[in-house]
Amino acid sequence: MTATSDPTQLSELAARATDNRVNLDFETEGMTLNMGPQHPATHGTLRIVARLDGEQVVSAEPIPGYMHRGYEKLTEVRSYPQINTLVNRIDWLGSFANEVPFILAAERLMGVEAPPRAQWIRTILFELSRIANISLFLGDYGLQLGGMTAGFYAFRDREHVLNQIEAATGGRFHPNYDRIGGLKDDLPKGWIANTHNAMDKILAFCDEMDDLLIGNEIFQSRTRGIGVIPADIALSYGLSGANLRASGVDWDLRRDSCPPGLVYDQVDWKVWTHPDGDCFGRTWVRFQETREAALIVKQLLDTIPSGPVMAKVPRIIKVPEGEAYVETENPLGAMGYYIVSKGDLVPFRVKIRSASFNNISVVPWVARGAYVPDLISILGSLYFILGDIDR
Amino acid sequence: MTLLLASFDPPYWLSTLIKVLVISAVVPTTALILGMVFLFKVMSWMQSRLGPQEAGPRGTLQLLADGVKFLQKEDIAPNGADLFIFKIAPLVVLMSTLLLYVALPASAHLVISDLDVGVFYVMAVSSLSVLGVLMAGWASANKYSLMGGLRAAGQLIAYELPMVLAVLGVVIQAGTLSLNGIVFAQADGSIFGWDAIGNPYILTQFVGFAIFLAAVQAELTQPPFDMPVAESEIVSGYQVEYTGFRFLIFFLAEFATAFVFAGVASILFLGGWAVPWLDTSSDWYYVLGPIVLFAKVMLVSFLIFWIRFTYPRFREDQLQSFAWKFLIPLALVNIVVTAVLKVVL
Amino acid sequence: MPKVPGLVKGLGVTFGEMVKTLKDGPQTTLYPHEREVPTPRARGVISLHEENCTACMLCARECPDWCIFIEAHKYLAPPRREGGKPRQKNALDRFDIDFSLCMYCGICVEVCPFEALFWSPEHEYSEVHIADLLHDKSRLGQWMQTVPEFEAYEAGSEAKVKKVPRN
Amino acid sequence: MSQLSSADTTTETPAEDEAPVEVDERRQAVLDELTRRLGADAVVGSHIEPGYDLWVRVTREAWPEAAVAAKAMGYTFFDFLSAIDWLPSPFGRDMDAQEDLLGDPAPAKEPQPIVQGHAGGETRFQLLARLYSISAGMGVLFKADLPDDDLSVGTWSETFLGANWHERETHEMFGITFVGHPNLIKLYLPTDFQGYPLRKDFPLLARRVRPWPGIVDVEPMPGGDDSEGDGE
Repeated sequence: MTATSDPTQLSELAARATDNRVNLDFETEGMTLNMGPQHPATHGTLRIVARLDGEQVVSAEPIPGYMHRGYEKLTEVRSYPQINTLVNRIDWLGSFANEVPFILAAERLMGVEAPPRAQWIRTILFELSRIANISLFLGDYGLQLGGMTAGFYAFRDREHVLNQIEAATGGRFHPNYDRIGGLKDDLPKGWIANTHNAMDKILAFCDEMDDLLIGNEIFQSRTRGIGVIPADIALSYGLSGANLRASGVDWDLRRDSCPPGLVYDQVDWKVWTHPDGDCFGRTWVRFQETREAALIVKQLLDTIPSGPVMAKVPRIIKVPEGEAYVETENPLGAMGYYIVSKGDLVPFRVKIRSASFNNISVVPWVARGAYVPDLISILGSLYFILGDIDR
Repeated sequence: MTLLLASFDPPYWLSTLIKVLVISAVVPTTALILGMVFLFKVMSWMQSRLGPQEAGPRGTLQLLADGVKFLQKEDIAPNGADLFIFKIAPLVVLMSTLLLYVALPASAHLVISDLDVGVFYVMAVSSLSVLGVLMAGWASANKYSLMGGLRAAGQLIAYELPMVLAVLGVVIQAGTLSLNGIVFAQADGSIFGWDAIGNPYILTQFVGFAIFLAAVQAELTQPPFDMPVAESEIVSGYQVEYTGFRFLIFFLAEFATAFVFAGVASILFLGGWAVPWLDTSSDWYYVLGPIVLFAKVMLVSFLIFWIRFTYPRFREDQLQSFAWKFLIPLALVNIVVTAVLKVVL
Repeated sequence: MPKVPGLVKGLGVTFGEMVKTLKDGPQTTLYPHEREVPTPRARGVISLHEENCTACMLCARECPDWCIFIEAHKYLAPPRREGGKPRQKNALDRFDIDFSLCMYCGICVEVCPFEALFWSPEHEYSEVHIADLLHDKSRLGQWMQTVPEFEAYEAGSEAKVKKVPRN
Repeated sequence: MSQLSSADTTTETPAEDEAPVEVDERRQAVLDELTRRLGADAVVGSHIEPGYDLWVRVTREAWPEAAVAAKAMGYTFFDFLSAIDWLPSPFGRDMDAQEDLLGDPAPAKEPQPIVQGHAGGETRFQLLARLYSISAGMGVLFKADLPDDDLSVGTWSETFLGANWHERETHEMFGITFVGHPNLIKLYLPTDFQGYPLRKDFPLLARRVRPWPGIVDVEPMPGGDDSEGDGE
């Protein structure tokens, strides 16, 4: 069984798909619904082939790859600063959060450590991109379940966070601000004050969402007890982030094994978990994390040390030979980079461990027996970004 | 002025012609006004934005622009579609809406035909749209629209029952089926002797009013009951394959039905075109009737659209169990209580 | 006080939002009539200060998208001091940036050793034909006026504020 | 921050850092426990970076048991599974490599020796997987060498369900077949795609088609010599 397009494998799969006798006692005929690459509920181009018995999903198979840009092949011919611009396009909602683990892995290989002020600003921007990412989830999840207004509130209040990221880094979505050994530039005047009231707006947004969505009985009836993922299944599939914490696993990379470049130990904050592991649990954990992130940013803003933003690093970066793997708690889950370097300008191999890839591989397991509307709420609650899956 | 109107007694064919012209003018304009005010303006205000501003003064002619846009779009039918049924499905839905306007009284004499079985007729005709929706869903040879059509069939039938039972309470209290009769009953009635504002049935029949509103929300397939057109799941359900003026007819039918159901609700529960301090027989109602009715309709439809913009949608089975297990028993209890009180008082 | 059911609070939120929008205006800006001023550091378009450019080709080499095209030739410049040898200098013939390929990452601006490239927050230069997005040397020069002064830094930072060469 | 040791020697014993040898007891204990469970001959190489990570290289046959043993030891979180192709790329590794210059025939570079990274290795293809123990707060990186002629290995998808997609991706990118995998078909690439993209000898077509704009240089003086340097 070596040939990739092995005819027996494919024909057996095709036979299974066409075997329409789904429900023998009712003699009903199954329907294969193709929630194609272009569908409002898949955040981008994910295709789900669902075999239905009436409205009940017999089997749902997500098919990624419509947005595969071949990042790991591109990293073989790009230097470190160029990969940095490439990498913040993986999870384009929380884009600064993609650069951080890559830069930390390169810093560990080079044995360089960013000055404290740079680490502070890096952690602040890390949490700002988390808010930008997850606040859109809250609005978008309401949109997918029918509550249109939540979506508009999310976009409205997220705008303040994006403006702050643009004021500091120059790019709203693709900051390209993190450098090996520190940051590209320091903060502009008045940035801290503006970020403070941006955070107040986010906290007000959280209260509004609490009334409009989380507390809404219809929303709860659509999400409680649906798409339950027990802890051991979540661990064995490698689910991470809010999806894992919603199944009751108290694990957060920012607290348990925080890489040296971030300053989460200087802030007192709480890791939120939820026992049920259902769609509501995941939404609830992310909702609390947004509020927690806003409080973290406010604390960090008040305690920024002064000092340089860039350590002594040669202009042309040649990372010494070696391998390193750094994983951080990104908005979507645990994201990590395994960099193999042979001492040149260009890394030899970069394995990108993205959170949504594992988060979506659980769909065939969790979607069995769900209704079509539940499939949408399960997909929405797992909260994946297409660039994260397809890399 | 009143003499002129009273003596104006046109032959039968002329009066039908006038009535047809009035209806074909009233239905699109009311749908446009309702769509414009609520779908564009009120929804945008609720979402901290201003809505369309470019077309017409402050964006008021936007729906007209959309209408023209739809008209000049190509009318596509999917090749696997059952063409004849595919083409007449929107007309069936629009027909049920037009028939509803026939019985809607804007004042004592301004009504197309004052049926004495008005309520019975309205309830019967409003279930016609189910056929149109099912035809659209089935004929467009598209899995998504098939699911949309079947969901619509299940939902619309399930919510016919609570609507009829809710209206039954009003009919028992008014003692008549004719819509104008109910308006007169509300105007002259009194709540335990105190008849300063007559007896709008919303005060005594508030349970019936709540059930009627929920049923209307479901008839119009609006959130929280918008499974048939769940745009994030089955991409606007049975309307998925429709383009051009057929989609415009669906759009028109949806808002015209919203207007007429809000009209029926305001007549049954808010005293219709009558205003408490003006006696129902005065001739002022030739002018005042439609305005009062329009104001009450706007109030009721604000309630309908307000719920539409706020709530997520029920799942299919939750929606059905809400109708069968909650609304219908409640409506039956309401009827029993009304009947007992009617006899006792 | 019994807990107000979520359904009613939801209605309250939307109604309150409607009142707020009517009272003190929407949160959105009506684009063609009102314009939103981007932050001074926004990366809108790259502008070229031609006097500083010595055609060292670093930006063209470092660009990940391969969208900077440079052609230059050498010429003999008059010696600085009289009697000195004529110096060889580079003259820029062509410096094009293809903004249909550019991903606005800013590596070229950062890597330029002679401070010839600057960011300007200008972003309304969309074209009908994609070929017109290839800005040539003169067009990039025109963007220089739209480059804002560098902002002062936040308190506690040790970075020095750079100057934009205006002439 | 311990300075990284030079290229790891392919010795069997765990690599020594420079003095003082910081021995990370917790990871050393995990390594010994793993060696005990899998049998001494199964663990053929290892590398400890004190305070950070533990690399363990097992034989190809011991690969599936390694997963079972690690899961029993508490490494229940499946992080990722992929592979590394250690062949130095014949297509010009860095930015302005000769191979990227179109036109002039690139001088045939003699193939550089294959040097493996941490925990050594003999063959060109090497499997790479990582598990994480939430209770211990530590991760372990497994490696396994795959001989070039028979690129097949046992699957992890029974013990870790998440490995299903990772193995499908590694299969289509490197050509490694996972025996016992329930549904080993392509994940990202179209079914009729030929070749394995992440192998180093797979050319990156975009670079072949388009000339590199950074290749041009300043034209020399017409007729003049180049002796006086290249301008400021």
